[in-house]
Amino acid sequence: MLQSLFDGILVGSVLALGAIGLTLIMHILRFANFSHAELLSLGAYFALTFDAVFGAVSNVLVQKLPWLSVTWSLACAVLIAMALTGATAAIIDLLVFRRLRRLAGPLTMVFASFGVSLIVRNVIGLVYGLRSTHYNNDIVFAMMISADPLLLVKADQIFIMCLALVIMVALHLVLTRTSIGYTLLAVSENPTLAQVNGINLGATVRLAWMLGGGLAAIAGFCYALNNQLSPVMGRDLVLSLFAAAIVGGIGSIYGAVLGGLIVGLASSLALIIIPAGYKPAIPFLIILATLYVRPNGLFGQSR
Amino acid sequence: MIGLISYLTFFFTIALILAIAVLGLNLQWGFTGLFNGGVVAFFAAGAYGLIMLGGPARANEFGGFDLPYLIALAGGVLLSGVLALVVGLATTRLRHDYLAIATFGVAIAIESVARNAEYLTGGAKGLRGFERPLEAWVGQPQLYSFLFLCVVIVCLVGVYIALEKLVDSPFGRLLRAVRENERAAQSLGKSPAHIRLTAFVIGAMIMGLSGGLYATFYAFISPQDIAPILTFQIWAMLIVGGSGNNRGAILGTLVVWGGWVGSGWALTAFAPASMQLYAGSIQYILIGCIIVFTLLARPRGLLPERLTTTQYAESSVEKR
Amino acid sequence: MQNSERVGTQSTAESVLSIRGLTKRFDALVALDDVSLTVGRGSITGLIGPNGAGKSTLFNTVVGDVKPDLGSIEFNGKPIQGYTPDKVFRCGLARTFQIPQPFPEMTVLDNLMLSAPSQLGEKFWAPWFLQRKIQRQESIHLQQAHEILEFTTLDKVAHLAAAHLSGGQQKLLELARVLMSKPDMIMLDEPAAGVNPSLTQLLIEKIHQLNRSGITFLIIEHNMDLVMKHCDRIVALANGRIIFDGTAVDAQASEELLDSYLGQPGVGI
Amino acid sequence: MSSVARLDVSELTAGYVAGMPIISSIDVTVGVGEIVAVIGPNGAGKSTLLKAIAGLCHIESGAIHVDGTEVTGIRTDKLTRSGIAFVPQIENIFRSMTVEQNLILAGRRCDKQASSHVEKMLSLFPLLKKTYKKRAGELSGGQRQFLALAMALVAEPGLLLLDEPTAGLAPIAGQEVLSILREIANPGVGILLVEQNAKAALGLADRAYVLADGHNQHEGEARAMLSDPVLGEIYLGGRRRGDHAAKPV
Repeated sequence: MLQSLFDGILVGSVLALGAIGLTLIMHILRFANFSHAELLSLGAYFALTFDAVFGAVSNVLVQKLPWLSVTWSLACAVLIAMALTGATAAIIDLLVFRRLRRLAGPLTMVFASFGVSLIVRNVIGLVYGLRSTHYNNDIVFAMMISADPLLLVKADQIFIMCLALVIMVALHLVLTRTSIGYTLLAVSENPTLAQVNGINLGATVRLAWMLGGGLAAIAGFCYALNNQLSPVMGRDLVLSLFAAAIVGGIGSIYGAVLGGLIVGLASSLALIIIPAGYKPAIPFLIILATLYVRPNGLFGQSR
Repeated sequence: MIGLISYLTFFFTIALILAIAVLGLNLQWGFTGLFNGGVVAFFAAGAYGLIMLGGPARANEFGGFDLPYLIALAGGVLLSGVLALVVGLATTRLRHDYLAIATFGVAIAIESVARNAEYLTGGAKGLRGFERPLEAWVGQPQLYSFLFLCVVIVCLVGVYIALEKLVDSPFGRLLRAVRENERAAQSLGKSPAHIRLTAFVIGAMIMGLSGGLYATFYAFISPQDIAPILTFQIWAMLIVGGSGNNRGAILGTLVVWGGWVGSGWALTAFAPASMQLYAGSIQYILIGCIIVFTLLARPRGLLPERLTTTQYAESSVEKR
Repeated sequence: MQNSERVGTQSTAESVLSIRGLTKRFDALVALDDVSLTVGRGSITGLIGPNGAGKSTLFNTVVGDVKPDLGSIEFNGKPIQGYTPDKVFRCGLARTFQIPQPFPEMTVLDNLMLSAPSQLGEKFWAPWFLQRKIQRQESIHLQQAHEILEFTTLDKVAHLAAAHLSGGQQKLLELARVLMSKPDMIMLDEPAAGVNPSLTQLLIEKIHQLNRSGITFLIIEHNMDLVMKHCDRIVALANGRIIFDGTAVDAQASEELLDSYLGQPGVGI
Repeated sequence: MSSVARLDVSELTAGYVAGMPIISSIDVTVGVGEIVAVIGPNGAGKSTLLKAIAGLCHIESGAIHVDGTEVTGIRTDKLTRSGIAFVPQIENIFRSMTVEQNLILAGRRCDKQASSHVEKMLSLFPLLKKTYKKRAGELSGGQRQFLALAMALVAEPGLLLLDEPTAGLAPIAGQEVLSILREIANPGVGILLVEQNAKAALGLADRAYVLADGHNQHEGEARAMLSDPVLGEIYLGGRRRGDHAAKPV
């Protein structure tokens, strides 16, 4: 039970990071982006690549951070991966979604996002191989925090939670203290009024993609660090991300955070009663339940 | 020559079975504007339903009632319909992108049931041992394959005619109205939620029929056959062919399936051995590109929907 | 002023729509504040009032698009509050939209054919069992549709996609569509907005013709000439309340009504 | 950024859907520091006129010039950054953000440090000081209008486009809103004011235009118009009884 709670919060904080970008885009651009989860994979693999690059460049960087299996080079690589994933998201928008916004309705964009997700996922498979891999092949032992109830915790997992927390606090500060944050909040609340207040809508949409992509990269990295890297990790996560966004209420950044935690916890706790094989179906049940009970989610507004 | 004929038989059998599913999706998306992101779930319900009802008994497991083929097939179709009803009741009243997400989720849920509920679906190893109808009576396998293709063609033509009749009728007009402007339709006394649900269930049952035929053809169904890629393929077929046009849907199926099979063959024949492992990835990328490029370059497909007035009145009146 | 002789018989005439104590709040905003209103059978009633007075909300509430907080609505003596818009329509109360809502990728003729009430062919199983009956019904509807298209001068564009009509024609199409069901009462939401003067004239003629054939009209309209000349009775809303109910002549003399538009003098100087 | 601007609208035809213009061939001029009221019955196209100037409408023909530079169809955010502030009638504040955040966001338009401008706004609208940290969604109707005005003014515009600033306000709150406009206009800010309360608007403005059916109906000095019987006719149609007492009734 305690272990499930811990795992749930861990997965939940990763989902929260991923769902923030999803909910932003879904709210501002009014379409369900099925390819968002692929940005998580992309970010994780970008980190892998640049880890190797930095590791080759400098010996100092190969050293591990204290207690963790994460090396300095990997830590730097994550930063690069964030930037690259954000840029990729913006480029995909430029090439596909922006054109379709002019041509057709939101459902066409949903469909295009299906296509984009296929392309991204399989390009990753093509480039990096289909087999799953790890950032670090060393075996990391978990520490037993408590025997009864059993609680096994890895240092990396604590790191992931702290990282997620730090990022969310940072995001909160950006949103509430900086004009960039105000711009995002403003556009997601009322695009017309935002324009009236001198905000460039196109630039803000790009910003939202970059932010969503960057957060997705971190989420992907955290997920891969805790589990493994695999080209299909996006496919495995997409429904959970949607569940987090819907539970929180589309458009609410704080809702996405809470939604992520709820979905993570629910998925983890549900496994106490349901066989593990049914895990992929749990987010679906959460979505259905939310839509029945509270179609606008916890913090969402009806639209 | 014989090899070529039997290969073509195989190709067309699968293509035309898929065409039936594409027609079902066309009813949902092309005519009613319902985004079904989980086509494969209803396909799977038809396939599993058929084999569970018509297959041989399995020890300590549910299913295997050994029912007559047609009853089993109808049962599979019905199962798809029931699944669609359950999903539809929950989602057809919701915003459209929620429907897309929920149906996408259904497909994943069904796949995980197929993989895990061994007493029901045989788990990962699937359901086998199904005896194809009249196979023993026909005897010769090649002849049987050919006859089966004929049956598939009959089914496809039947579904096509039935759907044409349906979409040309006042019912079809109603579907288009709901697709075009739900609020206006409601203000004119129509009940959009009910209409959407009806179209969703009928479309799903057609997908179920497709799944049933597919399972008959292979006499086997396993989770491998209902991978999410099938949903993407079926969507690509509809978009390429032209949604809202049944002939376009069939044309799109042949084009995309031809491209899929052709690319698979070309990759096996020409790609270096080291790349063979990635043939699947390349094909998936192709499907993704087809979807995206069609939407960007020719969003109405090869055979776009035509603007026609429903002609259902007695001919004497039209001459006026 | 051909309807002026009917003015005065208003109060004694049987009412077709009767609204009592209708109240609707959106957050802090009171859109409808205890609105009571009866519409006499066979009348043309104009509903006027400044922007945001609650006129469209009244329409939306009556047809069930918006749920009222309080109040009752009776149509033809039958309570219809809580009905969905389709059910209200089937009771014989039709409405049009301020911004035309055509089925854009369907022909004008199909826009009308769709709107015919209780169609046998709208059941998915029917084409297989009732083909002859459906055909007969469609023939009747088709004839009716052609008549209405002619009546509304849309016959020349019958086979055009509705999306390709001009704004004014789309307004006419709104009216034409609801006529297919032979409603007892039609609520028109700004039928003349965005319509050129000659088409407006036509629209008015058609409304009078239909009115003579027994259809009751409740019309939201900003074109005051139109309202004053052609409505038997005028009801004015302001801030969600009825501030005036009477004839056009009285309306033009009403200082209160004028003030609701012009505001109080001297504010802010 | 210029702090004074002159607006010339000529022959403007615009609407929301192509081919369905709401206003046609409208001419409007606002001089430097002038308050110009646009009044007229509902559906006359007053709000559409403002939205068209602000770049939020589909413009079919005509031209809009600010200080002689053409700005017809310019992107809204560019226009508002160039010293033209538009205050929409409803939804003119960001409800989910605090008053402070609203003001800072609006102040971003000017290149200079926004904070000094925000200070200025707080002295102009002392009401906002008390609610500075509150979420804008919790403000009363009048407070919201003040915030919306402050958001428009914080970037020191040369021209202010106001869409019915008193709509939905209690009379006293409406009076307060209108009375502050004169103060705003004094340093040379032009104001184009669409107002439902025609009498109040005419009492405040220098000049006024009357719109009806999407056309210019009348133009003139505001105070003269107050006593013009034509006004009543435009609003209520026909001829008003009282204005023509000589006529046998």
